[in-house]
Amino acid sequence: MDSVPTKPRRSLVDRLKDIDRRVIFVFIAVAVIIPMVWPIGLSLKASPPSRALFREVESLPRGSVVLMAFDYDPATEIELGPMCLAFLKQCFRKGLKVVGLALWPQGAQLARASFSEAAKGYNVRYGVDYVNLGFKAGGIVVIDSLGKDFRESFPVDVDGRPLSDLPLMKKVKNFADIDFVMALSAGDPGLPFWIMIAQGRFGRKVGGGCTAVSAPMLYPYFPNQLVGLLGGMKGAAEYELLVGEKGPATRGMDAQSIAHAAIVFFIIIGNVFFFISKRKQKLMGARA
Amino acid sequence: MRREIPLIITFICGATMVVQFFIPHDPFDGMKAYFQNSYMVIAGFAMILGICNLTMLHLKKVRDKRPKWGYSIVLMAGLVGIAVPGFFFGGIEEKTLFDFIFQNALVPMQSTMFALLAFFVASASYRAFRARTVDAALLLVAGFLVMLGRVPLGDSLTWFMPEGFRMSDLANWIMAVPNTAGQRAIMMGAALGIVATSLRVILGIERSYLGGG
Amino acid sequence: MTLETFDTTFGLWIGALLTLCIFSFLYKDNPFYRFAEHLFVGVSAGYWLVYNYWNIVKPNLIDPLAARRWQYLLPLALGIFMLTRLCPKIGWLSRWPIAFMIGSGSGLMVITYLQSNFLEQIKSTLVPLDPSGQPWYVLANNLILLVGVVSGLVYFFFSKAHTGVTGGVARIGIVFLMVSFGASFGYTVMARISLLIGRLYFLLHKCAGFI
Amino acid sequence: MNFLLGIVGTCRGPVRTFLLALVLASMAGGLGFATPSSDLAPGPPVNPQVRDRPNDAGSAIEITWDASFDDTDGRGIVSSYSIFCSTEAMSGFVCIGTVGSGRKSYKYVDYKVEDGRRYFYKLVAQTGNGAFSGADVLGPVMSSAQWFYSNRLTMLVALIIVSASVLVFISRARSGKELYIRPIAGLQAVDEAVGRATEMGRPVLYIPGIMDMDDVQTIAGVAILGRVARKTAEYETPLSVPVSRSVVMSAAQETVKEAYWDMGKLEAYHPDMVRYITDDQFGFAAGVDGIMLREKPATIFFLGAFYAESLILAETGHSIGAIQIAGTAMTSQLPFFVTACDYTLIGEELFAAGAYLTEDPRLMGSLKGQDVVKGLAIAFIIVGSILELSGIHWLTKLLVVN
Repeated sequence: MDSVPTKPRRSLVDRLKDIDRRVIFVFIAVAVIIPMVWPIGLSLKASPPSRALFREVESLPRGSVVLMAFDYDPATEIELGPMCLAFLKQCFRKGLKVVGLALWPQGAQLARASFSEAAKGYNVRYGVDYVNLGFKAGGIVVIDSLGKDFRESFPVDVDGRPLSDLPLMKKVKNFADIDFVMALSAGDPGLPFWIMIAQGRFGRKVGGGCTAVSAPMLYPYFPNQLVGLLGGMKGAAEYELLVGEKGPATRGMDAQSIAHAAIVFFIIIGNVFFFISKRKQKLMGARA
Repeated sequence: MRREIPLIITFICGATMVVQFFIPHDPFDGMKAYFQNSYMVIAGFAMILGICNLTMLHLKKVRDKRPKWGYSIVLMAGLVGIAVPGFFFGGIEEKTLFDFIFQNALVPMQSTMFALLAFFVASASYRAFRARTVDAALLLVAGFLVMLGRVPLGDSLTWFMPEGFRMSDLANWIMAVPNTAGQRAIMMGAALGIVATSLRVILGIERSYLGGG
Repeated sequence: MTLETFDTTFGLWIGALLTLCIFSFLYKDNPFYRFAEHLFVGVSAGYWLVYNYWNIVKPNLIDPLAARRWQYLLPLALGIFMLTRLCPKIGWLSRWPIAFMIGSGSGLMVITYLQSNFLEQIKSTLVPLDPSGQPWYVLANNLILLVGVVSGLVYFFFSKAHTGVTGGVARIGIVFLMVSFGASFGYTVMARISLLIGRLYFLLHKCAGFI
Repeated sequence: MNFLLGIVGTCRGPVRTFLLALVLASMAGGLGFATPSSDLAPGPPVNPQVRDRPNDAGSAIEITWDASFDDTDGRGIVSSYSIFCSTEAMSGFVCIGTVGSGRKSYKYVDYKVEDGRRYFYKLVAQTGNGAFSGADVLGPVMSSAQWFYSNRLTMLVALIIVSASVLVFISRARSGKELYIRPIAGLQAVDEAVGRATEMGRPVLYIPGIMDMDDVQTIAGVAILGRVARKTAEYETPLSVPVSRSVVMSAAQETVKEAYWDMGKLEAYHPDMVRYITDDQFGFAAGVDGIMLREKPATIFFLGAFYAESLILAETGHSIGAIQIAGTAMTSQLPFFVTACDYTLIGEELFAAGAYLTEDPRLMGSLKGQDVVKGLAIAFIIVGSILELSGIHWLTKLLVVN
């Protein structure tokens, strides 16, 4: 559907202007695959919200308890999963205890996978250093109930073990025993509720991670209500950098930047060819 | 009568839904939930019609041996293959055959179809982001700036600007001010269109869904 | 190999194959895509049929009826009327449940859209204009926003020709609309690329063990 | 305290040392001397009130109070508040709930009450050591149901204004008054687009969105389908309508059948023109993409509610060289239609389409009514902004609807 009438023999510029879209597809695929297999490690500087989160967690004393909410699903795992891994590794390295729970149904399974992946290489044990309480429906109501007693919403952990059998949960009754809340959230219910209840009502420090799409809506909470925020794959890559564990987000960020650059490049050459062919047409029109 | 009764039903249901918003008193307080529940159930029953339609179409293809009828068998096999275990063998819990098909066939296909958008976004922007007219140029410039502002590259290109005036800040400004304004105007206009159309439907002025204009 | 790891490996292979089949669509229509497409349509239609039964029809109709809550007879009757389409002679009865759905849907829409997409939007345009305690540039931004909203609304006038003053203001409205389309488009690009990275990570890492 | 620390941060040398000492001293004061021993009884809740909860269906009493003097920063010995209830003023009080401390004001709703019965309440503050404050008896209070949401008056007024202007102009238009309507490119192109398909001998593909019939965008989409079907019937062009909801399938079948009957082409109608694909969003996209590639429609309409599948469909449609006319009120998908389709109906234009295509005076009148409401809204925004800028807020306060 182009405004230029098709001529019997088309010039190179015209052909490039209406380039087969499959050429673009190939460029995009290559731009994503190559950096994923051979990471380039494009320079990245941690933004203030990521650095603030990192410093806050670093300043927690050994043995502090961190509550971690897995409020996302497989669709957003590529953005939030890497954040989760980097954060857990930081916790385990620092000797912090982690209590995981999910307000999204599929979050419990993701938590299970993340815990076992992050625990590799650290001397941590389930029940002592970390627990996974599983999923509970109800969103904000569940968060509110944690202010009173964890057992109200989570009488057992993800595998059905009563909390009294878990040494870590013996010293955690309600929000008063939690030193830091980290909410990874892909939407609703998610971070805004944790800020409202855990920070607003119970005065806990809250940090968070979210998808790139929802980051602008959550930035205004930083730094008053949110200690720190990781936004999308970029935030995850920044955190991997801070923690010193280059992982999937660093690769992903390379791929994303290059694919982005490829699209920008295509837009530019698309316009260049467009203007050249327009000028040529004008010239030809003048001759005729 | 075949046309009048549906019109009366539409009017009563529509009017009730509007009125219940203003009255907290029983029985209006539970009306919304009841109506919504009811039409979910209707949609649930209606699914049988859809499945019948789909099945008949593809059975016909197979029966008439129309070109590429083999794929219709694939479709029917998929349908039966997930529905039978879902209804009769273990339901939809975790670790059932139903769940296995869902996790390993449906979810990958859904996410891949969704991921095709990465390619289509690229081809669409190559084609459409051209400064053909003033309007297209506006689209192009806004899109281009926001795209650059979303990656570290954008800020590195504007290193000479003072902090707070770099590409990412510009992108955030575009998103927060002109973008919000445009979106809001569309939302408000569309809301009026929706309200007026709904009123016409409730009052029976718009009745093309019953057949006839 | 235990049954469970077999399940996982087998499942991963199915997922990987179907992923590749769907991606092949980008080249052109081909038997692999056609196979995946038909399987996709069949499996998803079956999935939603089953899902609908267990999550809607059973808890919202069968269970309450079994508990003798008779007000659920109305949705049951309407649901059965819907099915009369299968016999052409009394098929016209199916217009009743359709009318029910359209009526209650429109009634609900009148309220929700008037409130959240109209009144609330007017409010959020006006409230940030309060000059007390705001730096001048925030106020300036909010005034630009106000101009955008008003001119955008003028663009949607149907009964006035876009000439003269109306035309000029509508023109400004179009500028805002175009900028908003471009910006939303550019803003989504990154998220869409993430989806592709997610799929490739699945193929390269989980299935092929490449990275 | 933060303020003092801020000053300390900006000073240097001996002044800094002095200020730091001052801060430390004040901190010590805050911690050591001013904190009362937790064994003492805390101050009672301030300003406790009970009332029937407004705007509800009854069976609810609301208890509100402000923080006790011992429930503030630095003197936070109150750990919780307990609410007691009885049907007699002097005896029979039972604890019905506890609320954690740490806020400025509190609200508790007792849902276990009967309408028309008298209730009394007591409210106490308590410390972590179990010390209680004193409490007065509150009440009697009775719950009841209301017949109108007092906080929704604005909505009622707005609804009346909108309905009145739409209906007035509909009845005016009916009485034969000529109305002008400005041209919309996408709608002027409908005839041409169907004509093109006829010339090329290829089908017209019509997609009324992926939502169900309770969405007004779908209703509008199906209504426009009626007009398009009349044209395809007239030109005897094949029509194909894939849908993703069964109820939409039924309604669309009725609509198309009626259109063909109206044009006297009932023999050309076939129920398979409208076909159900699947309820699944991306399954539907995959199926429709397949239809596009195999049937190669010359013209594609996307009119209704769309989500992320919009660009998948529109890009595939573009790749087969179809003329595409889209229209939706989904603001998030409009950018994709605008970039990938030949014509896009933006938001309200979708709902105006019926009026254009049918030239039904009632629909045209409704459009005029919508314009009047838009004019009022613009006037309201301008007046409201002037008031806001001069620090007068009563007008915006009116807009709060709960």
